[in-house]
Amino acid sequence: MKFMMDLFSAEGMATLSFLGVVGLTFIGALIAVGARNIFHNVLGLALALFGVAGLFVYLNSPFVAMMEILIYVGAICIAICFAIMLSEPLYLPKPPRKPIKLLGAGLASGLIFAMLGLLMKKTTWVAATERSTDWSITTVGHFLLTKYALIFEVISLVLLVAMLGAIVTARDGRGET
Amino acid sequence: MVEHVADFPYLTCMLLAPVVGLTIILFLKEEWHFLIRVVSLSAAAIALGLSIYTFVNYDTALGGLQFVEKYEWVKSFGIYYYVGVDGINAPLLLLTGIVIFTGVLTMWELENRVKEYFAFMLALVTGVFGVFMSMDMFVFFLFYEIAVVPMYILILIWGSTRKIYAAMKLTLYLMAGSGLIIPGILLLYATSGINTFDMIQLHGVHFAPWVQKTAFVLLYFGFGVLAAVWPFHTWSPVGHVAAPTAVSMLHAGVLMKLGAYGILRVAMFLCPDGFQYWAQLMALLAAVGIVYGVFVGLAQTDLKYVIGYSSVSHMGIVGLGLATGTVDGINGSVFQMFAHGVMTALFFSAVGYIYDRTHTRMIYELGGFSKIMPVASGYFIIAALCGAGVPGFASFWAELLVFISAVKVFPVRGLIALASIVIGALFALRVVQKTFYNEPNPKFIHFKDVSPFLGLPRAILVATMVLFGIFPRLMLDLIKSAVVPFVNGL
Amino acid sequence: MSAWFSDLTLLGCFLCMVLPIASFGLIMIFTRNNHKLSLAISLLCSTIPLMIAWSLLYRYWDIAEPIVYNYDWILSDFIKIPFGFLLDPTSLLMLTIVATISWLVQIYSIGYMEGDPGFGNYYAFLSLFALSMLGVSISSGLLQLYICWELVGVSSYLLIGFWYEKFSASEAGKKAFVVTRFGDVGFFMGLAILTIFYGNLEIANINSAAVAQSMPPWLISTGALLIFCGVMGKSAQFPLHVWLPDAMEGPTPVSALLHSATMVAAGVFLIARIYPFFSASPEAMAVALALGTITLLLSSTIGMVATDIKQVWAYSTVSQLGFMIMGLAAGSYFAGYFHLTTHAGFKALLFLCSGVFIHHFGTNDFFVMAAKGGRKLIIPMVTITIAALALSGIFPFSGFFSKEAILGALYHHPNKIWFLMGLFGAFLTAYYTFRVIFVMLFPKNSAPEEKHGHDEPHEEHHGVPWVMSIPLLILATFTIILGFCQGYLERFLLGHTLHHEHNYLLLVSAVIAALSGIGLAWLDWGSKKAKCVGFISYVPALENFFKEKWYMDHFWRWFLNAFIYGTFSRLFTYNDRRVVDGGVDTVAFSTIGSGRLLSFLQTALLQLNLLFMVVVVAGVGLYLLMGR
Amino acid sequence: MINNVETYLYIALFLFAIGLYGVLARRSLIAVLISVELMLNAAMINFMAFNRFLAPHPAVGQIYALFIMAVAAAEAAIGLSIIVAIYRKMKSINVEHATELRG
Repeated sequence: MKFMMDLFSAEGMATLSFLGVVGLTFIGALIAVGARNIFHNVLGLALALFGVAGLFVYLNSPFVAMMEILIYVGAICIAICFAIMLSEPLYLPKPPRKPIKLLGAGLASGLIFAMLGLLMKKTTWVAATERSTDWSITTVGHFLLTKYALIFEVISLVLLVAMLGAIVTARDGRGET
Repeated sequence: MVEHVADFPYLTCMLLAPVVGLTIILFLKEEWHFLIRVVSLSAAAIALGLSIYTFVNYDTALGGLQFVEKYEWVKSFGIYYYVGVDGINAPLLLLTGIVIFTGVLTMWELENRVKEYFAFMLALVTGVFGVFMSMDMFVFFLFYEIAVVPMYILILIWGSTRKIYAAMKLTLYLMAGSGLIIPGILLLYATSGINTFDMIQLHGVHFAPWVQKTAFVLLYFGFGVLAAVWPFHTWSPVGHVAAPTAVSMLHAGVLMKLGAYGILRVAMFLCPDGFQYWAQLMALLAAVGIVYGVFVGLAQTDLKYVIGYSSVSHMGIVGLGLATGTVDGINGSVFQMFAHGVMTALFFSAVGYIYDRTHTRMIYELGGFSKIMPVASGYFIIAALCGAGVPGFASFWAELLVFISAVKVFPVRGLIALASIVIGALFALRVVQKTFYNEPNPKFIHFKDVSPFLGLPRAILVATMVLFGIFPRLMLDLIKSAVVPFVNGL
Repeated sequence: MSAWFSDLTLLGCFLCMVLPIASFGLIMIFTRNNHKLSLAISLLCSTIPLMIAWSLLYRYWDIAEPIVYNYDWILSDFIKIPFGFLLDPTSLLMLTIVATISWLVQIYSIGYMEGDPGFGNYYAFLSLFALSMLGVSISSGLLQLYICWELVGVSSYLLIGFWYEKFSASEAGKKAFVVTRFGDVGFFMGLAILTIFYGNLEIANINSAAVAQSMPPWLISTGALLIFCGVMGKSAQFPLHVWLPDAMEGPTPVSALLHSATMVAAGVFLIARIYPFFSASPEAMAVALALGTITLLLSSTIGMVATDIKQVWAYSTVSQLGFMIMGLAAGSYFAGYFHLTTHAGFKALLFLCSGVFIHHFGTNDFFVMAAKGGRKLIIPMVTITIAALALSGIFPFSGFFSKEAILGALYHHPNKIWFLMGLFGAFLTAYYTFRVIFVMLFPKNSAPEEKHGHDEPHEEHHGVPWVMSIPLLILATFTIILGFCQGYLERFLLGHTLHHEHNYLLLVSAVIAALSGIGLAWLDWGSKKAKCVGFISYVPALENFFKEKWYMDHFWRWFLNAFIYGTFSRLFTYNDRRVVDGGVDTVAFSTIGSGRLLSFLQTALLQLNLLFMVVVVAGVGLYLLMGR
Repeated sequence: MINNVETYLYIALFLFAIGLYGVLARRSLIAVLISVELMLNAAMINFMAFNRFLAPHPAVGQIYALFIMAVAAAEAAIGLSIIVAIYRKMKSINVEHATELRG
């Protein structure tokens, strides 16, 4: 009962909405993996990503959360949609699922889950003794241009190369068809 | 060892000449054949000029290493860019210069992928120059690998007769050789305790006997693969046959010397005790190689195979000279490296001309070529006479020195190897007779003789052979100035 | 360097070496196709050495001490090869012989080789030969001599195979080179052993060491025997004589110069050169004597049945070389060397005369020549007869004196069998020589109508050109007068005149042997009633044996095929292909094969592979975590 | 619960496991790519969680997350173009049909 009461306190609301966000993530993830229609998968992914963005808000990083929505939902999911449109038509009959494969996959991911969970449980998480409390986006930006400038540059380089690579790969064989 | 620092970076220039040529060629258009040839010829000419300069200006009275340049490269591992010339590598640098220059001239008529061809040739020769001049074991090995790789591509693209098999075989053999060399080098590096790859400094370290024995045998077989030591020789005739003319010239003329030079410069220089331990084996393998090469060559029908096996035999002479560990023997060996390089280059150059015209190298299909192209076949006959060990050519002196010292140190093996030079004569003259004498094959009667310009590379090679054949001291005094302290250090 | 030019003797020796090689180089590189210019260069470069040789001979006629010049050619560690000249009577005489005959042959060849497309090459090769042979004569050290000796082999190879389109010519050149090389390897081994155990290979030094007995006897014997191998090769001694008859495939002037007068005499000269050393080894002397005798008899018997005129002279050369070796080995340096000198004259003459006939009639068969009227060529016919008389050892020609000297030496040998053999050899020599002469002089079945039948082109052939006949006359003069110079030569070569006891038994037996040979030849071939079959054909088996050249060619061919090609070469090639290469290929292919064997794991089902990976990682991780 | 690092880690772990299942089980290459994105997000959550609760300076993890995002975008671009290329070549984007490398 105590629990029910707490739900309606400010803290409780926070917890409740946190649970909602987590639920959104899990449901989205399950749809992204489980649905047979590829388009539903993308929508599920978008849902899960929204959830993850919410989690980031809880982790004191609204900027990253926004980026998450912007990049993942806004860019990657759309790109996947285009890829779906450029590849196999959706109306084709899908081959039946193979239960043994699903079972194997489930077993493997379960094992990994167990292992990592165990690892997590056995680890004692120790916070750094001196922690800065400066979460601001200003600091992130400052760091990106000073201490982590190299990373920043590398990101841009990686993106450039990826873009070129994507163009080259996808362009291949255009002339023939 | 005394060092004399260069006042001008001659050796670096020699090393960079092909690199610069190569870079320029990369920026030229594929169709500009003539320009590409001219650029590579000038790169080769600069390298040749510098090698002649160092050869002539080396002061035998001073001795030691001259024209030295030494810069730190990787300090934590003790790797230096350390180049210098002494009496052992001066002739070999000269040889490389001559062979690359004549090689470019020989391939003047190439029409197929000219740009890539000359680029790879220059890359190859960079590696060779680097190996011959560097006094740092690591850099030595680095250049050694640089020399091996372009070979694969050159044979694969411009080759003939089972070229894929040959290129693969050659590369695998040489890689296997490298696989033995690396542990040898690292063993010496690790046990020296002075954290340096500088061979001159390492020479001062007295390695434990087991280290010397192990390292020597690793290095001997590793380099021996490239020097075509019996029984690791089978890649070489196959490779020679498959390779295009100038590559065969470089390959047999220079690349095989890398192996022998490695044995001398790294293995024997750093592991004198190991050498004493394995000398008997070295002499045995060398003697077997000498005899074996001529006998197998006797049964061949492809001109290039014949030359390939004669190379096996002649490299056996180099090995035998090294195995004696005497001043005379090593003098002879180094001289033989030079002489054999020039001689095989001449051989392949002459065969290449004929093959380019007739598209066959089968002895029984040729015949009477002295009538059809007297000059071109004259060059081959001269090479064959060199191969048979006729006086008046540089190879004669080398063989004389090696055989006399071999008979002294290893009487039985020396005498057997010596006896095989009869077969060597039979073998060379048999080819000459079947290919160049008798009635000409009517199929080939309309071919033109070699023009003076295309004959130029062969003329240079012949002139080199004769010059050092008549005045051996030009070369021998130089070699001796390095070999005497070398043997004292053994 | 100034010493080279201030000392005329040295300059002369130097020019003897430089001019011919310069001529060789110039002709080969520049003037090969210009016949006139090539000829001029070559003649210039052989005339000057000729003059030098004669003037040196004149200047040093009373030489007491040998003159030695030495310069360093190679200075390795314990191998030191000097380049130098040694002038003493032995070398001066040889120098003169070589220079003279090679000059005469060059003159003669102007006529003989006229119009040959390889005229320039021919003179270049002759120059190369002159260089190497002059080098052999005046070398100061054995290694230098060996080098020139090898060059002699090369030029001989090039000249024998001069008409390389002919299979037999190229084959003969190869055979000559390889067979002499076979001997030379022995020579080289001898030099190697001497270098190792003695060191200094200067000729004067070795000779004095042997005389002073400062060299161990085993070393002398080994060295001398191995050096004798080289002599066997070059001077065509049994069993390495097989190359010489084949070498007649070369142009006839070449046969005259190389394969009779000078090059083949190089072996004999070598023994004479190191005679004090050589004679210090009784074993070597015995072997040389035996082989010389075998060679003499073998080649004489073969000469009796040959029908090719050059073959007859070739075998006669072999037999005379055997004779010289016998003379030297019997202990008389002078006899052997004197015979070399006279033989050079009359044998060159024989060949050059035969060359005229061959040139004129276009055949080598002297029966055919006789039938076509060979005796009508007066000068060659007269000179060939003079030479034949000399070869048979008839007074007053030079051969008489030198044979006499050798027989005298053999006579003084304790074992008289050698003397008898020598006499028998002299008899055979006279027989086969005059077989040729009588057949040519008294043709039996000349058929003029046949002659007109198919030899029309030869009829309009010029007579004997003067460039060809002058050398014949000069050589004939030598042949006649040289015998009377014996005393001078003795004083020149030995420093004193030998005491001649007039041994009438010796004289008479020698003359009888020669005359009976000629007489038998007359009965068989010369007289009107002669049946024109050799007496030997009464024993068909023996005749066949001789005709097949004692089966020596067969033996060597069998040896080459069965051992060199058949056994070693085939075995090694098989080994290379199958065992060495096959082994490597097996390794390579088994690597590929094992890869193929395991490739079933490569299912290309990515997810399955990933599944395994994940399971294994997870399993290992779990195991590790559980353990803690 | 909200302010506990382990909560976030478990969430991330679950997301990761789901993603892995998808990679292993799905046949469509696009679906596999989607699953990979899930796994990447799981990793990102981890970084953010460590950043929030443990790391000495809270900017580092955010930068990491941004970096992962960029890499993911690059990966998606390349992956999708490869998928399109594969589809052109094989007329299918089924993983099980891509067996050209079978031994």
